Amino acid sequence: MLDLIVLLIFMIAAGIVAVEIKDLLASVIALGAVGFAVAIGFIMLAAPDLAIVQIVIEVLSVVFFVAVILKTTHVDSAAGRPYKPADIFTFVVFGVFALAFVYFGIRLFAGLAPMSRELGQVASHYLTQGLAETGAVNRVTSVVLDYRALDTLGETTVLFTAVIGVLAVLRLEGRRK
Amino acid sequence: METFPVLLIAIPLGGAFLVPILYKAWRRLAEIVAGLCLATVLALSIYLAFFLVPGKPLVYLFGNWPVPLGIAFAVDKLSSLMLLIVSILAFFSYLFAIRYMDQFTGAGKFYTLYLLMLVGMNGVVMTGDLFNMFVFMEIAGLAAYALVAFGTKPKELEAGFKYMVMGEIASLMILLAIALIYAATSTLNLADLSRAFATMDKTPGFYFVVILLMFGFSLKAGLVPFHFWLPDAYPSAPAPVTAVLSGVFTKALGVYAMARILFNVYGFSRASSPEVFNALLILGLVSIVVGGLLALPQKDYKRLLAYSSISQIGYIVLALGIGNEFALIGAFAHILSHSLGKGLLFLTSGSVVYRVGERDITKFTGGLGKQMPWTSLSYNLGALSVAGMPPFLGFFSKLFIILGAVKAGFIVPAVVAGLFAVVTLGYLLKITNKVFWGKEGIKGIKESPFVMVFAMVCLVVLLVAGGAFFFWLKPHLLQPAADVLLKGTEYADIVFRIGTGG
Amino acid sequence: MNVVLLLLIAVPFIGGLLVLFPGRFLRVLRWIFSLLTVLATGLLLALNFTSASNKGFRLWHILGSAESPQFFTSPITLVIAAAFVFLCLIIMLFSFGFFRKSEEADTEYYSLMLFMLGSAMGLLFTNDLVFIYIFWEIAAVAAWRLIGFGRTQEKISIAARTLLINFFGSAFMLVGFLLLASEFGSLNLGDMVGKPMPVLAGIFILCGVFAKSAVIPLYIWVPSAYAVSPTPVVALLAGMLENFGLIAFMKIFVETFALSGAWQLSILWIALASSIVTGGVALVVNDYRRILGYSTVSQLAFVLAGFAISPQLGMIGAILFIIAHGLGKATLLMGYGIVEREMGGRGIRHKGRLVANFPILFVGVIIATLSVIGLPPLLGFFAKLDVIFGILSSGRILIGAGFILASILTLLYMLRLFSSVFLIGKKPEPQMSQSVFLSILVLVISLSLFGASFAIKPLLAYIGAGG
Amino acid sequence: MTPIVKVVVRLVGGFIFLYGCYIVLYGHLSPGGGFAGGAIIAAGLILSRLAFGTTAKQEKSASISSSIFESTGGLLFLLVGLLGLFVGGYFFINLFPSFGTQGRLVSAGSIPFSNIAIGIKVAAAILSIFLVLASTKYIFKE
Amino acid sequence: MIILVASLILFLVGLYAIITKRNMIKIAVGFSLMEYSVNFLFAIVGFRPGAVPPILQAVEVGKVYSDPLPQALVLTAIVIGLGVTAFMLSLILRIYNRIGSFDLEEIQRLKG
Repeated sequence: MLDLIVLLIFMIAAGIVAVEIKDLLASVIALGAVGFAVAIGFIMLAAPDLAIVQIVIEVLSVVFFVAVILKTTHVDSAAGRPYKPADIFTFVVFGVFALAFVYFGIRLFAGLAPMSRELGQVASHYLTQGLAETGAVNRVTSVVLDYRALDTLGETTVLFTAVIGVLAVLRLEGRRK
Repeated sequence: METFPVLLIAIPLGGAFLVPILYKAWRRLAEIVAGLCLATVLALSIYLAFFLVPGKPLVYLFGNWPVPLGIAFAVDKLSSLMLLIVSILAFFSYLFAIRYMDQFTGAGKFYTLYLLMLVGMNGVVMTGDLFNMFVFMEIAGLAAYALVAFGTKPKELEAGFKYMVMGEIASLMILLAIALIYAATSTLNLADLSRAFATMDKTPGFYFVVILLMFGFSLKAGLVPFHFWLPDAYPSAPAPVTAVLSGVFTKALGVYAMARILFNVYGFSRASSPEVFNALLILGLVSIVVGGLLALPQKDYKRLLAYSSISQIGYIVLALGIGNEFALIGAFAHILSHSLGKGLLFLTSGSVVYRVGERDITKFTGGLGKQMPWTSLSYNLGALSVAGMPPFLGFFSKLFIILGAVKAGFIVPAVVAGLFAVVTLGYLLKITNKVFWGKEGIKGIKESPFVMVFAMVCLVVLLVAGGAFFFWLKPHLLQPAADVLLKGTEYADIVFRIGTGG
Repeated sequence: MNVVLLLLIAVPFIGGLLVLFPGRFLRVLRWIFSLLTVLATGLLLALNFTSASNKGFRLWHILGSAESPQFFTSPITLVIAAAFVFLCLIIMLFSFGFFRKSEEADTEYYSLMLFMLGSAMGLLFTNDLVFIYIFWEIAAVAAWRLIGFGRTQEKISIAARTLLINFFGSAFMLVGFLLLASEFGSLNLGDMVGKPMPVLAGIFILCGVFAKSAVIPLYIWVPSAYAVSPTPVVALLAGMLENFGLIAFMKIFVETFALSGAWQLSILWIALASSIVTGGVALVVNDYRRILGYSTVSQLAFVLAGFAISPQLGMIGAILFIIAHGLGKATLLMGYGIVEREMGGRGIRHKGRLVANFPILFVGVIIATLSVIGLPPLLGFFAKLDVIFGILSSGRILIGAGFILASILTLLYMLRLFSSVFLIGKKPEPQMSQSVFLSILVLVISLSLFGASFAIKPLLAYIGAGG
Repeated sequence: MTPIVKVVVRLVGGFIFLYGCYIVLYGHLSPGGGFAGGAIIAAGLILSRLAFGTTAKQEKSASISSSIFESTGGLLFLLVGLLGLFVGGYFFINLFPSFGTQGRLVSAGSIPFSNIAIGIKVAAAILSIFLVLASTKYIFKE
Repeated sequence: MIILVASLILFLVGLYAIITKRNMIKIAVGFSLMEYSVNFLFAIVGFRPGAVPPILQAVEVGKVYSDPLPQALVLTAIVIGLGVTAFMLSLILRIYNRIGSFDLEEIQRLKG
């Protein structure tokens, strides 16, 4: 448990760095640090599938970020600008929201105790019957590609949508002359 | 009929995968394929909407896994009504888009995204699984963000970015809520969740999740405190996309999902948890008032209509918040009438922009009705319907909403709903006066191409026919849909019974 | 099912839609078509007179018992309907002659006229609150398009304002209707007969009635709408549309609910204030349309008072008043409209001694003027007499006196208008011609006031037999 | 890029590709699957592109082929589902889940095929996103 | 408990970036952080102390397995997150291409 807490503190710290640092490249690298920490966390949480995917995806998304920043600029021109009254208002609202969020979160988790919960009916069915019903040793794969294959179809569709969206947005000319 | 739910997803999805390949070969073929997909979806959903037996939903088990194990689609009368509305508007907007998209490059990508948006909306409306709903929401959402930014002008890109930021915040809130719900219940199937929630204590944590969900769905629906993205996003998108966004997108992703989860999954009813319903009522009222008042001073044709959409969505949420039978019938009638009506109005904006190239109504001198008679006719009749003038469909929806409010004893909301119909008419007449009606028009403008006019006129016919046959529509479409919500968690029992083969 | 009645309501609407198609090609066709529609409506109405014993029919129902018919005829509504059809016929003929150029009145104009007639028929014969509202709003939309027919920006915005004020009133009215529906569990007035009126619902409904029939706080649309509309449209507004509110008032407040004394008194006072204030305004303005507009507001208050007092005498007076005022005021508006078109300008100051140029018109207008003033033996006399007698006989002397004062005001401004246009002043220039056909129409409609007053005995007997 | 990078990439590139294929194919037996494998394949391709650089023409053809691959992958996956519908009666039903030996490559019915389809699709998708985002020379036209 | 609250705080850090930062890249970074935190929270939900991954031939008594379902969902969510990030970056790139800045206020000003 303690290792996870340390990891999370590291993640939060790296996250704050990523948000607050002026250089965008450094910010993205800090984001990468958070992502790799998440991958390590997945291994600790007994989820090797997630860890693999997270590492690869993390690498790729950092590559995307860096590709964009290298083509443009890595200076955050908006940083260091003096705050306006409207910004202060935003901060206050956000602060109140955040406090309420954390408070209700604590109340919720106090009632839930998720780390010690029993496996649900559905999950235990997957564990005990999964191999017989789907033939896949890796239960995560059996869930992803058999029990919940539609989610996977949806997910590849999201990726497809993103690709088409990227292509659509980065067209050279939007309108005919 | 059993496989219809799959086909409603698979056909547009297959079309979306095919269109980019075909487009490289031959542009028209891609268009035709997209049109065929949309027409098939329309035909299937008409069949579903009218021939589905109330109380006997189609439960489609993906991979033949019984209910809580796999993903199930549960298509009841409510889903089928939404499907019908979505596919009607998607089809006619597509007809409109065939010529409208001449102005833009990359039509292949447009049709792909358009079909994907349809896939997303259909999926959200049919699915019986919470996480699956999120996935389809993301499909529809991403497609919508891309379509809003489709013109790639700076303004449009910025609107797309803004919309994306808001939409993704909403999605992440919903995902967080799903995680918390899973932590509490160990299941994701809506029917199963409904059973789990029934035995759960109503602690502050419980309501925290409800609030997260409502926050997410209100953002998607563009209700008032969360409406910032909407007036930028709607004017930026190409007109047929705006018609779909305003007409069905916010309703399928926001209002429908909210109604389904609050009524059928949580099993809330006005009697059992008035606080949730009062929140909806207030959200609706605030949206009606703020949206209506902000629409009045607008000068941009589409922006005015965008604010109007906020106001009209407020009516639907108000009706959900009232929560009795009449109000719910009114809510669904309003979803139907506002989809067709506001979709139509956005299409007329496209028609005007296509010919005149101008959206600022102060730059018009009136008289466009002489040169573009069909567009003008469509606009005027659509505006009357949206404002709730008899004998159009829009009248009956407002009638039932106000009747519901009065029956439940909410006199002030009833009066506000009535008065803001006048405000609605007021701002819509602004466009009539400045753009369409008047002595002399702009030189050298002619009516839009035939398919565009055809799409608009079809929607007008639907509005008029909907008004004339309202009392035939009511028992066949609206009443069963309202019953689904009114019966609350009975949904879960039915889905379980069918979904487990019992 | 009473097919004749269904057709009576449906035919004007169907005709209004159909006239759009031939009208696009040939001007004469649209005339013939719209005229035929009005005549067919008249014929169907005559058939209804003869088959008045037939039961009504119902189309659908949202709430309430399934027995009571949504549409049926009664002697009162049939008589008013006859007056409306006659009025519409004359105005239609008048329009043919009045609009010389085609674009002044295109096909849409005739179509909307027919819609207005259809909604009048529907409103008269329905007993269902939702249908009352539907026909009410169709008429409002038709009036909106008709008022803005000149198509300049000013006219259009006044038309829009008119529509909005009407819609504002009717939005309240809808809430009121639905309050009634939720109170009594029915939307059919037949299910509420004799019950006391819920206060809130009554106030909401009165908002709609006042907006449509131009009673005091909500009459503001009338003068400006009168000022911009084409002449036949103003005649239609005065003769038909503004009576809609009163008809609804009659159906709801008089025939259905038992009004308490407080209701009666407050409505009477509002009517009196409306009548005197606008009568006074009519005395000082100089535009003939404004005079007649304020006059209409003033006169319709008599009807409202007659209905509010509602024993037999006041009620019959009010019904006669609707007919008399509709025909008379339409005549005046058309008559002065001819003068306006021939001479230009609406002011009454720069005209005079037009009697020589418009002899036929002169006769027509003088009959109508006398009827509106309320001189015997014209129909207006009986109407006014019955209303004031009704008020007096109910013991409200003060209000009765107030209405007598309002009648005197009517006398004054009517005579002022009439004399300054037709009698006094300098001689007109000789080249002025007159439109004979139009003037004859005016004469015909005003003579009908005579005719009606001679037939008043059988008329009252007919109404009284049913009512 | 420096020669060192090029040499290393030349040596490693094939292995990365192979590893990606392994992850895809053995997705039902060990951690990983279509996504992870497809993303690894894409990462390998991206790596070689970064190391060696490309011409605009190559990039255009790569983009076209990747978008075709993407659509094909999507269609293949949809086809797996539809095959389930037409052969087994249900969309995405697992055909012959007990065929082959449990724990061996040939097992788990349609799951490996789904994995392959997803692998193609994800690899192509990520590659095309990268191509469009990262390339300066690349000009996208109709 | 602490872990869950800590992931909520990471979520709030991301939200903070989105709401208060005016640089679009920072906003995209904020979204990534929010996604990570939700994914992490989801994975924690599926975990129990001492659990082993759900890759097995048969369930052995006495062993604790982690819940495969949240893992499958997180898998989906990660890929969705990649799509969202990629599309957002393309929008940002295009806006930069058109306006020459990542600054949202700058865009508002230039747009007018």
